Amino acid sequence: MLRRTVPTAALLFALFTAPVGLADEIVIGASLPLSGALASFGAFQRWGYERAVAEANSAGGIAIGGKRLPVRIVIRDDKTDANVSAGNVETLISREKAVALLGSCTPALVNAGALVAERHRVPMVTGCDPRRAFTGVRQWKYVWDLFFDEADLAEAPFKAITEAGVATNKRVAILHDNGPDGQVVGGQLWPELAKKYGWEVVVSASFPVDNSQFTSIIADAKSNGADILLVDAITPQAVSIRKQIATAGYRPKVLVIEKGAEPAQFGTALGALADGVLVGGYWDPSSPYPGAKELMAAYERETRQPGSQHIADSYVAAKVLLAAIAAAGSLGAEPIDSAIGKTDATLVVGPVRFDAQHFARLPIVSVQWQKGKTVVVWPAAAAGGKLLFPVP
Amino acid sequence: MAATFTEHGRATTRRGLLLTAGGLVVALAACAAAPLYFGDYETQILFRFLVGLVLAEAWNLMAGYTGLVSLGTSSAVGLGGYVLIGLLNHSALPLGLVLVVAAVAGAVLAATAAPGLMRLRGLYFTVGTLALAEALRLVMINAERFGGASGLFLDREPPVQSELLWIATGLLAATWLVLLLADGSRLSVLLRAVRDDEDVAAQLGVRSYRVKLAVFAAASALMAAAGGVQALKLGAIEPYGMFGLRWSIDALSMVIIGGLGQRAGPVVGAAVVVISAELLADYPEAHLALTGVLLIVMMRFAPRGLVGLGADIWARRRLMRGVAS
Amino acid sequence: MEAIASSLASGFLLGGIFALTALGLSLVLGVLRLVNLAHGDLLVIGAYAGYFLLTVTGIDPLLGLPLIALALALLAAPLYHFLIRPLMGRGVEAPMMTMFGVSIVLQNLFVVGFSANTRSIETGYSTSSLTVGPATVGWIYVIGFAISVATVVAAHLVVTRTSFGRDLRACAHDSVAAAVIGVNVGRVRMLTFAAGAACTAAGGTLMGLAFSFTPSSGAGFLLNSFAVVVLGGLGSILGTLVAGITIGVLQSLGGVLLGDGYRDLVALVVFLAALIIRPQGLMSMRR
Amino acid sequence: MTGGPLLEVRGLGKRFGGLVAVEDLTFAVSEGSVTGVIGPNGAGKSTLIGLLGGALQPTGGTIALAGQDITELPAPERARLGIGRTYQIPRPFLDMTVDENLEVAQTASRLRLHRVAARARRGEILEGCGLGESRNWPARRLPLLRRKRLEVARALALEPQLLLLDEVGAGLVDGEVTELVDLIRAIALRKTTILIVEHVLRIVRECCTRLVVLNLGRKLADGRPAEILASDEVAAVYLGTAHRPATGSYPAPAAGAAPESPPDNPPVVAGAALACLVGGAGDRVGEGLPLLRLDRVSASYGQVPALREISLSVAPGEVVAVLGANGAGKTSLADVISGSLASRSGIIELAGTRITGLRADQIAALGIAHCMEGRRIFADLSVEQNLLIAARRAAPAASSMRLEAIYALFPVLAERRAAPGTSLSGGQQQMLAISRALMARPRLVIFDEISLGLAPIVIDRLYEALAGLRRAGLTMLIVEQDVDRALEIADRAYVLEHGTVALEGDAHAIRGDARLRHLYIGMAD
Repeated sequence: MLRRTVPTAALLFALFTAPVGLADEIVIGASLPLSGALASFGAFQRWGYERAVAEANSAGGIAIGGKRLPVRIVIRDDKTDANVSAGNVETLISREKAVALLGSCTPALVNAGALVAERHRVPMVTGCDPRRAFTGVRQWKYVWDLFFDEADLAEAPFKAITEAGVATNKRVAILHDNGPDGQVVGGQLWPELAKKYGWEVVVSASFPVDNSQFTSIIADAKSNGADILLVDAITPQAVSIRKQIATAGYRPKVLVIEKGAEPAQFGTALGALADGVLVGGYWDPSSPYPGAKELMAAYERETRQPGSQHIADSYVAAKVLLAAIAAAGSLGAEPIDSAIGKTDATLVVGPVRFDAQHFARLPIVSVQWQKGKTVVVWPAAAAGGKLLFPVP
Repeated sequence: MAATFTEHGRATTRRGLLLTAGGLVVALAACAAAPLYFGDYETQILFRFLVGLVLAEAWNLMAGYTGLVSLGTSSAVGLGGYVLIGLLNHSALPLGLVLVVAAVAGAVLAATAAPGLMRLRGLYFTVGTLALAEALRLVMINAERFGGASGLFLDREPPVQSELLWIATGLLAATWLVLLLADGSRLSVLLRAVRDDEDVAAQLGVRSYRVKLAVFAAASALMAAAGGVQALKLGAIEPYGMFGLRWSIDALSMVIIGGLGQRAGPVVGAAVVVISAELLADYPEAHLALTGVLLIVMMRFAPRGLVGLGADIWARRRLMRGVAS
Repeated sequence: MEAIASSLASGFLLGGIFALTALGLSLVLGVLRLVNLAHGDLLVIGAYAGYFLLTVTGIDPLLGLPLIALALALLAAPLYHFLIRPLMGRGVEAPMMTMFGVSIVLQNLFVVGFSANTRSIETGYSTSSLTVGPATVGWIYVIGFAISVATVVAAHLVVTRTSFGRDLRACAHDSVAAAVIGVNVGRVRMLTFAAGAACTAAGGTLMGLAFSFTPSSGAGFLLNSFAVVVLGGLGSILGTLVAGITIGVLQSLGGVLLGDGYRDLVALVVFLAALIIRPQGLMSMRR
Repeated sequence: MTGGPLLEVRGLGKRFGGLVAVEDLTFAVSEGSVTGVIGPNGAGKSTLIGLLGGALQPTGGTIALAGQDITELPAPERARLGIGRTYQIPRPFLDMTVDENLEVAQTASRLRLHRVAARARRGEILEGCGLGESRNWPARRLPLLRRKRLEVARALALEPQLLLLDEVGAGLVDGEVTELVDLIRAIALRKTTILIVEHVLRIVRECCTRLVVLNLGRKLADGRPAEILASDEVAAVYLGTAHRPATGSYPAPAAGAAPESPPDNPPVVAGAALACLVGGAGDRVGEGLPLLRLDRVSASYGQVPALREISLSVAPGEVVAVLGANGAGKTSLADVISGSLASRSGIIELAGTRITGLRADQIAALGIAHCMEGRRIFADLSVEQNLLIAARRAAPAASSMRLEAIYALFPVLAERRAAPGTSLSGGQQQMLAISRALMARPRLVIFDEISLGLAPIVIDRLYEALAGLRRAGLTMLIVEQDVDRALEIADRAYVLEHGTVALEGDAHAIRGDARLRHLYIGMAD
């Protein structure tokens, strides 16, 4: 038995140990949710990462030790499972010999992979992990994150509504999922902000991320006469919630749906029902930063699908990483890591600079769905239209 | 390993049993020594294989030996993971003891659920375990005390790769010890009697509830310990991953692909599942579909699993040779 | 008060829709002894079918419901013939794992074919509300409830009153004896599987109208359907209806009392309790 | 020989829903005795075994073993106290060897034997039960008779104080019964108290020191076997009067004893009334051409051959009996003809049309009806639905005509037409199974073991019906354990042995053939 097993096992191992990154290319790796609940995010990120790499390669690659090397990105699917995400990052490091990594999406998946990268001392740049969810894990040494700060996101609708000077009864209902960021925004920040802005919280409820029915909370909010409804949920739930608000005959004057209302599919799925919904965003093709319009245009041209802000942070994360490798001029982890830390550039999402906690904060704008399109309505400086009030 | 067992999973002779035990010790030693001759990558794959194998062996202990087909592996895995991280963060207990506590927690979970679940037979039991696992996941998602949907982080650095591998090897050793007991001791006839016909067994004085409970508890303990080892490696856990249906499906598909009730089934199945998942992950566009197709084809053409298929081919070849000579 | 009434009414009506979504699973479980782990994905197919029927041809999904059901039945028949039939009589695990494989393949096909985007079927009635007394419920719930109850009752009548139903019950109880007295067991099983898929697809369209869906929504649908089937008693049709409504109401009660986060949990706990107290299901005495 | 009471049953009752299976039953079994429990089908005998063994929980009354109240004890605990039971239909652990089957009982039992001693003891028991050679066989390979012995051996491995034997004699031929009687006596000699539930009166008469008669769940009589069996009252409810004591298996009914309440008073149904149930009127045309012909047909279950090159024919209107000991291949033959078991080689023809390889339902559609062993009534269908389902492709008028004929043949089915099929008693279920086969208006009916496990009076009733069908011209293939019953009605007979035809010929000739008896007795291992 053993006589047969050992050679077979050896052969199997040899099979998938074969090609390792020789020094004639730069290998970077990424584990992304290409299937499962978050597959739509993964698709955007993949495009962003690959575009940045393609740009680097078409520019002739990156010079390392005086020799220009092409960049190869290896992407593995984590099936929206943190265990797989961690396993993928391990493989990328140990088998592909990836010199640096790009992150997955949502705190659970990003953090699982990031912890592996940190342990193996391989630099990683990621987006898609809000400030508190990222910095709360540990003091990072090799992992860098560029995304929004929950505090900014939470306050944006308050500011937008206040500055627009619209009249509401200042009664607010809060519905949020209990994911890490939902918990922070809906569970902590919104109640605090409501107090600060003098609004009265009449309903505050949380639900599991993959919950599908919200009739009780919505009925509660309706019967409490809340004019303002603040929701934090991912897209499938956001769509369900919007429909259930309508079927309950509830008509809040202000409707904010963070996270879920952002991608174009929200509008596609809901049609006219999306109109009036406010959502915070860290990027919009109309942002006054270099290449914003072109990036979105390129996405829509190549995929024939509506885009999302996730193409921007992933594109920028890859850009930052590639620039750092170039700046380091080396494939060593330490030089790349310190070069990432020195990043100071204005890219397609705005100025990117990492703080001591390895976080680069992206500014937030408030956008509103109007006639099937998103329009920036706050801050005034960036606004492309007026706040639609009340929600039709 | 398979050679010394009859098809019914029982060592035929004491000598056979000793040989088997010897073979298993050699295999364990080989695993423990792996970091010496394998690189990081192979060691990682071996670790995944070991954790998967422990789950598969434990699942096989339930389904193959006592007929308890469970879709609730994830409940024990998740519990073990949470207990391990919680204890490491909030107590000064040494790691070894923490793993034991995690295993005990798994057994306690089984013992708590048993009065209800064990009343169910066949399909009902399967569906009941699935419901239990989902209920536990939902509780953990909502339980802010245990980190809610965000989960828990390990405060300290996890052990290095080679240490993790040794821990997993130790766990596999414990698993095989349990299985040797189930195979070789007088207990084994009781197990098989309960699997064959529970009512008749009861009429012969077999306290089938206790027998099933013992198996359920032992399997859950092993699964919980495996969950603990997995959590130790991750350093960060959250309910969707730790209590995910994937664990249940993995354990089940490993055993089915390898061969249900076949002694070598879990080993072969775990190897095939872990290696194919790893190979296919390089083709993110196709790997899921391929996994599905592989499963369908396996079910269709190798109903007794790969081990059964191999045995059939082997038997046919011997027959052919016999005819020829 | 108003909130509670609305919530319970919605739960009641939704429960009726749950019964339809679970009907196919129940039939297939009862007659083929098959745990259809791809059931949730068949529901998602139904939702996609409704979505594309509306967006591509403009046909209202409710009017197109018979068409969707028929299409799914035609899709399911070869699925049974090539994948399940060869495995009949080999225990529950092999067909169960096969359907799990089918589930994986289907999810992958959804992502490749339709992208991972969240979808929802958008019609006027899917978002308008109806107020009766203190309760406000969505029109779609009312319509869905009516369709579901009608379908479930029709299925019940077919099974109890027609000769096909007789054949079906005979096959479910003893397929060998049924074959010997002249029942074409293979045909009955295929028709049952196809009819189950048809009901499932119709249920899926209703879910798509009432909620949103993605390629991976199947798992959640499956668990919900399981709860209904087990509570109602494996293979019992009217039991499915009673169990669906029970679960719908209990979920709403859970939502009202503990918050919507505990909705599914309440249902699962009740389902576990029911499973343990009455493993045969609520309605097992008579069909 | 007998001591104080080992088992005391007081006021024992068991209801299943509304159905009373056992009611207010009181009796005692003294230590070392062999007590027989007899009674017609549905009297509650098997329920009593279940209640004593702990498989069923009583709804009233108490059970005490050696003075200890065991009413609430679950089955395993009772087994450990020394109550061993067998199952009417053997339930060995199929995937284990015979030896291991016994090991289960030993391992769980209260006596902790050393490995070596335990092994020796198992050998002893197996030898005593005539299973010495098959010790290391997988139980799956055992034919029915040996499985029955394994039931007894396994219960003995518990070293029971009280042994409950449930219909161990059912389906055995004479020689086998003799061996069984010897075995029971040998066990009794070892001071094991025995309770036997039995239909085969020879066993009861030759083994028991005491008899308890049950009827409709109640105790009807209790006393010494000779007295009980001579009692008119017992004879009336139990034995009926119609059947002759042909083999000595049944005692002569007391002269002039008329049944007080005959279960189903058999009306005489004219052959003409049954004509609508008999298909294949045209089959007579080609005289000389067989309706059914098997040419060197072989079949197997997995690797185990069941039939080897069997050739057989049945002419239109003929009644053919298929006889043979247990495990000779009778049921396999029936299954192969109806298509529920695939043949491996050979040709099967129905009226010249080849039906080999057709599906069971296709064969049924061609006119072969198969009344399967074990009745196989559909639990979810009512009596009438059970009947109608078999009348396939028949016009409504035709089906209702057939229903009427069936109801005339078995009036009790008409009374219970709306009841669920499995709520009937065993005898009524068998009537339903026979009727269901007829509803298809078949050209040929295969009756497989319709007398198994039924009271003699019910068997009489069934065979009367068969005689009526014979007069109406129905072609029948009767697979039967009970040689006399079958030969009484058959024109010709085949006797199977080890899956081949050992003997064939005219029923009369077969009956007188010395080889028949030899075959049977020779078969008994």
